[in-house]
Amino acid sequence: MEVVHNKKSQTPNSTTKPQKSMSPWAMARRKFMKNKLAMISLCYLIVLGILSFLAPYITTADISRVNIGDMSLAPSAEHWFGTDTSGRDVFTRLLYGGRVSLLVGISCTTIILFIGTLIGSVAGYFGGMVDSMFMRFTDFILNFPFLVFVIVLNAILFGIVSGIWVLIVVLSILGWGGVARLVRSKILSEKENEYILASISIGCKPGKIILKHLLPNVLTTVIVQATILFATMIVAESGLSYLGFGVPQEVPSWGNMLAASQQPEVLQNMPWIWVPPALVLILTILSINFIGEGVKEALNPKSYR
Amino acid sequence: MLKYSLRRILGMIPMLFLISVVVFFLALAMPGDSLTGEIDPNNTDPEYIEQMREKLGYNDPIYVQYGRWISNFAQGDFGTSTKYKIPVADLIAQRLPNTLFLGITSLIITYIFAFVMGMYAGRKPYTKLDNFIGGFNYLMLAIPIYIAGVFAIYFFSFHLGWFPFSGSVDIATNEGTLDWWLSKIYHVILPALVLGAMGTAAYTQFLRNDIIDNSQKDYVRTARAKGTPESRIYNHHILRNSVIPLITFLGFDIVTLVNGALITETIFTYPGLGQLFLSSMTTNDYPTLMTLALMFSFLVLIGNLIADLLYGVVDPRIRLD
Amino acid sequence: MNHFQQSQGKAPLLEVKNLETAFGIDGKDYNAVDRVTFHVEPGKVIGVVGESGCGKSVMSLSIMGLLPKGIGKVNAGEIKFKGRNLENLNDNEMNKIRGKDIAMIFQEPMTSLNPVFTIGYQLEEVLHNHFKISKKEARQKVVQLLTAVGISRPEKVVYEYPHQLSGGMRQRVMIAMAIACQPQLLIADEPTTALDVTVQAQILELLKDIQRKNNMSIILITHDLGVVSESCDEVIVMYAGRIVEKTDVRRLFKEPKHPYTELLMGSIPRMDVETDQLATIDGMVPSLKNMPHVGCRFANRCPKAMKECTEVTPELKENEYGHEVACLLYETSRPAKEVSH
Amino acid sequence: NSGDDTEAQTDSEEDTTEDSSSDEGTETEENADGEPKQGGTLTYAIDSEPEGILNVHYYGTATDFEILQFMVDPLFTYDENLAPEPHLANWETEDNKTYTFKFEEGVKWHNGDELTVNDWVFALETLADPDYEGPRYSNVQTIEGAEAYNKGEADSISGIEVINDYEVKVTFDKARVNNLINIWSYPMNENRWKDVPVSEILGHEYTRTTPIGTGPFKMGKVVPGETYEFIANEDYFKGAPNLDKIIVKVIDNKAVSGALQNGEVDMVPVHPTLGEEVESMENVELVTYPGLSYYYVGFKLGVFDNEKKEIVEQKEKYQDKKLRKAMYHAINRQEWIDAFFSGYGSPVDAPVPSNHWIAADDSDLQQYEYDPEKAKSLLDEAGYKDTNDDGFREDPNGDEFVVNFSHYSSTNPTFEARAKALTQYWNDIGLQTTLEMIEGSLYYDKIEKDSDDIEVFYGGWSTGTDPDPTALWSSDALWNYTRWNNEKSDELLEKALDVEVVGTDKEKRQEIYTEWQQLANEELPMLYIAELQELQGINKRVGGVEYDVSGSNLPNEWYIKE
Amino acid sequence: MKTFQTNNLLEVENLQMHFPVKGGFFRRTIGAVKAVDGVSFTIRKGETLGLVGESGCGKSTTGRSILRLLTPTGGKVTFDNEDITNINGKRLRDIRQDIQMVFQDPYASLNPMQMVGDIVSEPIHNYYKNKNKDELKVEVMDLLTRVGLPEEAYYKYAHEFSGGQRQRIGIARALALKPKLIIADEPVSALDVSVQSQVLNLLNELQDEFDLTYLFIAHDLSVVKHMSDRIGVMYLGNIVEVADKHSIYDNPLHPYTQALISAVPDASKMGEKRERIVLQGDVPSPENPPSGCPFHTRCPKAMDRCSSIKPDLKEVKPGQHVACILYD
Ligand SMILES: Nc1ncnc2c1ncn2[C@@H]1O[C@H](COP(=O)(O)OP(=O)(O)OP(=O)(O)O)[C@@H](O)[C@H]1O
Ligand SMILES: Nc1ncnc2c1ncn2[C@@H]1O[C@H](COP(=O)(O)OP(=O)(O)OP(=O)(O)O)[C@@H](O)[C@H]1O
Ligand SMILES: [Mg+2]
Ligand SMILES: [Mg+2]
Repeated sequence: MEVVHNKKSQTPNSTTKPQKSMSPWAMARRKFMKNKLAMISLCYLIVLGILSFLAPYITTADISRVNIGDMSLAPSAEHWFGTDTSGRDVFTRLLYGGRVSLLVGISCTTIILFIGTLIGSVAGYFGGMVDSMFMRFTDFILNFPFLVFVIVLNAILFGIVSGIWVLIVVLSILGWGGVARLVRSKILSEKENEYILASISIGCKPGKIILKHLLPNVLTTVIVQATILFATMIVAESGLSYLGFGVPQEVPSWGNMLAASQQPEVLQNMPWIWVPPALVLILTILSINFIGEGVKEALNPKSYR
Repeated sequence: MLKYSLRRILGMIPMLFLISVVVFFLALAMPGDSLTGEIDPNNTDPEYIEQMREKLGYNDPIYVQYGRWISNFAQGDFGTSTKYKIPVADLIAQRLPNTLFLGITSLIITYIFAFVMGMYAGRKPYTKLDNFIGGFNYLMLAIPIYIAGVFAIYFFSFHLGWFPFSGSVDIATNEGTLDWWLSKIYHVILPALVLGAMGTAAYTQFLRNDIIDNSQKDYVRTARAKGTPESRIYNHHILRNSVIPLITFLGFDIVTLVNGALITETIFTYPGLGQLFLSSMTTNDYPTLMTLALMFSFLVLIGNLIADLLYGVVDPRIRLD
Repeated sequence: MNHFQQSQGKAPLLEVKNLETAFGIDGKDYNAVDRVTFHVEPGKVIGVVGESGCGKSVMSLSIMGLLPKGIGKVNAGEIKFKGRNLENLNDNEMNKIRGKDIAMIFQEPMTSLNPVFTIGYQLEEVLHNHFKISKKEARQKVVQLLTAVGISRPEKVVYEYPHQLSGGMRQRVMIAMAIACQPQLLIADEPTTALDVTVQAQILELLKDIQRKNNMSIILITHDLGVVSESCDEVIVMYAGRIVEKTDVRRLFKEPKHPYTELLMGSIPRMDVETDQLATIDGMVPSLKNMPHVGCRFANRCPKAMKECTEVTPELKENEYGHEVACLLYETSRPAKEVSH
Repeated sequence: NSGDDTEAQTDSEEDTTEDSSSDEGTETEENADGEPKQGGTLTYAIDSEPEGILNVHYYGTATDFEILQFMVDPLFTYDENLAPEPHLANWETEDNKTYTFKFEEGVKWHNGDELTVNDWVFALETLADPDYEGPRYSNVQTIEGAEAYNKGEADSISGIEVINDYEVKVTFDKARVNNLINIWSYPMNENRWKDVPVSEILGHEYTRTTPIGTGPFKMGKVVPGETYEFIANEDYFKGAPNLDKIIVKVIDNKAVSGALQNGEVDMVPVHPTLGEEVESMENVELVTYPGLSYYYVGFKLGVFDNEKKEIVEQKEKYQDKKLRKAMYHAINRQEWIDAFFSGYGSPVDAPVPSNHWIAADDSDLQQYEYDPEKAKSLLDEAGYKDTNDDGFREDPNGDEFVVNFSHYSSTNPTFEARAKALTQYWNDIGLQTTLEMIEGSLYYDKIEKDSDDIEVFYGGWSTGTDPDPTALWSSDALWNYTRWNNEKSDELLEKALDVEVVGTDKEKRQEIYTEWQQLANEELPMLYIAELQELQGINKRVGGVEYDVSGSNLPNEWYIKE
Repeated sequence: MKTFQTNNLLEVENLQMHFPVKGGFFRRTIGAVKAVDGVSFTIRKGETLGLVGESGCGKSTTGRSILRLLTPTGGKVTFDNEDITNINGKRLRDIRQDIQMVFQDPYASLNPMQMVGDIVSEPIHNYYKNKNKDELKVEVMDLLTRVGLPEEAYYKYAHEFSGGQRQRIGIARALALKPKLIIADEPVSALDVSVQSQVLNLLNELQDEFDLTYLFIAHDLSVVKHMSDRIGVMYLGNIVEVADKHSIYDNPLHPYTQALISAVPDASKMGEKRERIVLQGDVPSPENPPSGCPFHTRCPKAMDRCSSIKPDLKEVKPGQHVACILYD
């Protein structure tokens, strides 16, 4: 056997280095893992995510191909969830739809969190003029009725930005206001904590204070907000697609699948076409909500403060 | 209070101005104009369309168009709908009552249900019924409004035949009579329920959690130490505190209703502003579109104002000056 | 001030015997108050001292029947008020006693008042709870009460909300509320902790005044030994849910017996004496879940601990002066050692 | 225009076609069912939202006309061959330039006024008025003196000469074969409108809520955008209606079949995709009748200059006729129609619906039957070969060749699939094809402006009762979307309208049009895909309803069976 | 015993900190919270100056203004013979190496997301970027041991410690840069009595060991007296009396100091009839302070003049400065 030399083991204290103690994140994680409902939801989402993003490898069918001979077939061994009115396999489309819906949800959430956190934390930390300017702007954004302007912007950007990115961009442009406000107010109250004063007094620069001290503590709120946003954005995507103002029709998203099944005949006699997307959508939102609750509880500061 | 409201209202003017600019330029940036797609080889000809463009001023410089629009707007002239060919103001006057009726009904439904369920669940948490209410609410929160709407139509209108599936009133009734009102209510219930479902669920859970939170507050202990009966503690001391945030939501509800109306009215063919907005969107009816967009923004501003003012009214700790 | 021995003949107002109050944590019960026995005579002020978390509040809440529902409950012992066992009363009957015969003031004047009701309203409520009384009468009475607790413009204050008052005023309002029905027993749970010294002095004076006027008994909970020394007749020293020492206030300060009491006194800087080094108690009060089951609960922090201390649970024993201590050092079987200071 | 097929152009035809009655039909109906029952209320649904312009002189959408049809009467209607026949008036002409109209006597407006020629003259003058805001000036423009009147140079239209209350002479600027069909045929109650300035007509309550006509039903209550109530006009000149009332209700197209099944509506236009379902309902009869529209796939062959009114540039990509023919042969039109229109339609080979009287006979046209092999060989011939073995053909120069196909989008779920299906046909013969769904108004904007995004596009046209295709096909027409620049075509179209050539002879005109169709069929500036049937779901309790290519019979003949 | 040096480490002259109050129709500044309104004192090297006063009288604000966590609106702060009132940027950061702070709330003054080791090493890291990691770690562990924490504490998070231990972490952090002056803002008021004594003892030991100078802020007179050499008494943004601790305790001159001393409950005086001066009413709001002497509204010895003349801090006895016209 070969002796593996660990260079680090030569450092003075590390020989007696005790097990690292649990960080608040680790504690939250453990608490979260005990939450059955949240864990089940998480598993569901993970499975869904994996299936969706691996869809091209799982199924080989050309998802957009219209099969005139196979229209509206009931579920069978060949087509697990049947086919839709265009003869496309519902199961395959469901997976691809998940890709789009989840992608829209994740992208929007990420962008919104980024913009919102950036603006909110800068405004909250520096206060004064910076704050008033940024917050006027945020108010301005917030004063647009969300759906209304999403629809308008979507129409404008259509063709300028391609595919589902239209919707992602539009939702993000109009969606960050709430996060910015939340982060700002959270920063304002967190700023009052003495550990911020302490970090100034030990010579931390503003950037470091925001990044290392304020943000990690605001992050709990942001994470909870992220789950809410994620659900909201998925609903927004599907709702807009349903109204015909969402992702382009040729892209299979859950919203488009539902919109495409809004024929009475389909609704009444071909449940296999619309039940799966509806159910998966509802379950997804339900899961996200449960995860959100779980995260909220796990991050509840009462547990360690 | 008065001063505060006045300041807030004055503060809204620059905001509205900015929004109007945005609305205007967005409308300008939208593809095509109201005459695009008006192709009718039998009845119109391209010259007529060009004439109309000229007449409607679509060929003027942009700032002239904006100036004309906004000054007319300020004077209450919102322009003429290019689709319905009547003043937008009249059009909105026709639809607004319906939207208001729908919105208010859904609010009433939301608040009544939320209060009844939330108060029960908050007072008796972790009981069977509370769990049931909670589960139901989670489901309601997860069902997108359009799925709920379509489902409601299929189940309650077509399957059970309990409610009408479209329209706002039965033509056979005479306006203003009791029958007419009943018919209006009968038509609004289903869309209002659908529109209010998510709010109901959210508020119920909010009220429940807030009641539980509040019941652990020191002042509740004080009230008990005074010998105050339990029911009075819940219905009076706690409720009064929990209701405050709930009432202030009323302002923000306006925003939710605007968003919700868009979808609900469309699904239920309920002729209101939401439906009008979407149809003006598809037909490039810009005067209507711009007026509605501005109006909705204005509503949001008003909603925020109401929320703030209500806060000041219902919460003695907030002083508005 | 009365001496302990002189009042012995009177029937006690409140008798607490072997009180055990437990909290359920993860499905198991842990005693936050363990076998606590004491009584309160009419017109007496009993001080309860001890570190944070030693069960002072839980004890008082047990007496009031205000333990958080579903989490805390009285597991054993009895609480007799004027010979009536409070444990057997239902909510309704308890409500008749609470606020009328036994009143309580809480530590946090900031949060103990309902923020959305006026001061007048909240004070009137206690009157309406216990007397048939018209609104007008109640209002008059409230104004009187506010005047009595030293609030300068009571007619105005009744229309104000808690947030408009300073901490000291709020605590006065709480006192007014507590004395509104002229209770026989007042439990004051750290009524001055949140207040400034000058205000604390005002409030303590006020309480003493009222106590003398109404011949009321007070259980005064505090962790400030100075307050105890100035205001109480008797003192109960608690540690980790148990009473470790109980005696007349003078005796305690002259001759503290339990090592815990001693250390506690030595750790507080004093105005009159210069000390370079303050006494310290190492370690912490064990948390509920880690309470030792047998032996003295202070043993692991006690500088005088002996081997037996972790094996034998000391009982509260009374000496000839009525000085009760729960410590093996003072068990009659062994000679009391010289206590160094 | 049923269902959600909101092609903007198909909105057009119905104003002149919807309300004709066939006397024969009525009689047979009555004979078969005996005496029609009197009384009852019929609920008629429309599945898209009306604009509420309840004035036949101003309305813009077919939906509004569906409401108007119950209360207005034209001077003449059309028979099942789309030939005009007298209704409120009959006419005489010798030279196709001057017409004398004789009005029915005793026809009453709903407000009791008697209909006279002045009402019609009033309508014509309104349309020609400089302040007129509607789209129908072109329907009077050809009258002599109308232009002068329109420019404000004259107080009256010189070509109109009122002879007496029931007789009027109209002179056109020149003789045309279609002067009659083109002229505005609805009267406007002068008595009622004379004090209303023309600029206020559109917003007037007479237009919005209290319109009147001479038709079988009078307008009752109106809930704008929602419900319209019609009450029987007992004084109707063709006989009092059988029904007491007709309620016109606006419903969402998703509710159509549910409402039919429930019996909540008695009559409603049905989208072809719903046809089968409605057909299977026990309480509903599905009535089909031929429509006047056709769908096509167009090629952008050039660029139009709207100022100069001419095609100024040629686009090369699809100039090769063989390429277009190959793409035509690649499409299985029957299969496609069956799949997306449930078979309620049939392939067409030329840009005229087969029920139109000018339609060329099948035998005169090439049939581009589904034949992928032929398509492939055509492509091979033309040099479109797969030179780099990627599975797709390159153009004759060996460069990559991609067919960019565009289709308009709407909420209708079948659009995407049907467009996609077309692209697949082309993919299958080795032409790589992409699909872009573009929002409706933007789509037509791009097509009209010859945007570079548009190469191959999907569309639909309706033909009117007048068969003249000039507005869509001549090389100086903005709406000639393919920018087909063919001298022969222009010449034929002109000839077909020339009185010198065709006179009043229908046959001659049809001959020219057949020739023109043959040309269009050979040149293929667009691939003609399908013509559709119109579908109407009618509850079986309703009787007396008949449909033909010109629309339904007069609603006064409709009745409720029990 | 402590060595006294004649030179002053810190001189505070007429320090003012006014927070603007916005209001009115256009949100203009319509007033000011005069949190600190002309405070002057000096601290000699190696000594402890105690600062007492009721809640809200401006103690913390004073402390924070010295460290320039707040920018004072007036006055002058001299540290080590350098005027630091208006320095900025790098110089300010450098000065902060020499002045450190221990905070009141042991729960809020430690970042819950950081490991204790990181909390304590952060100040060093900020100033000595290139310091060897292992050396740094050794140094921090030494510090932890010094303040009475086990070495394992390095890897733990604040939530795993009791209040007293956390306060030790806070002290270790303040010590990390080897400052000359430590401002301790009520370091023990959130602690239990038994723990309080541990921290007080620790602070005393450290002072000797590291040659520290303290500005010790507290509202508990007995604690201040225990810790300090001299005591400053604050009332409503003003210092009303500064003197040697014995003078303050045995012979307070300002009526407020007298009342304050007499209000402290004292076990030693048990049973004796004490002449307690019970003040009436509450501290006025600093937004709207009384004219003249800020204390005159509650002063048992107030005279008419008190409401118009604001007395200056004057040396009434050697080393005892009082701001009261009684001693004019
Ligand atoms: N609601 C509760 N749930 C669980 N444990 C509790 C609860 N309330 C109190 N405890 C525990 O009971 C013990 C006694 O608490 P109590 O509040 O009586 O202490 P205290 O002496 O009043 O302290 P303080 O001086 O801080 O008020 C503590 O260990 C505490 O953790
Ligand atoms: N950022 C601020 N803006 C406005 N007012 C402030 C601000 N900080 C402090 N104040 C006010 O200044 C006054 C003095 O506050 P400070 O915190 O210095 O008092 P303190 O003596 O430290 O009180 P405590 O003993 O409660 O800590 C208070 O009235 C406070 O409300
Ligand atoms: Mg307590
Ligand atoms: Mg402070």
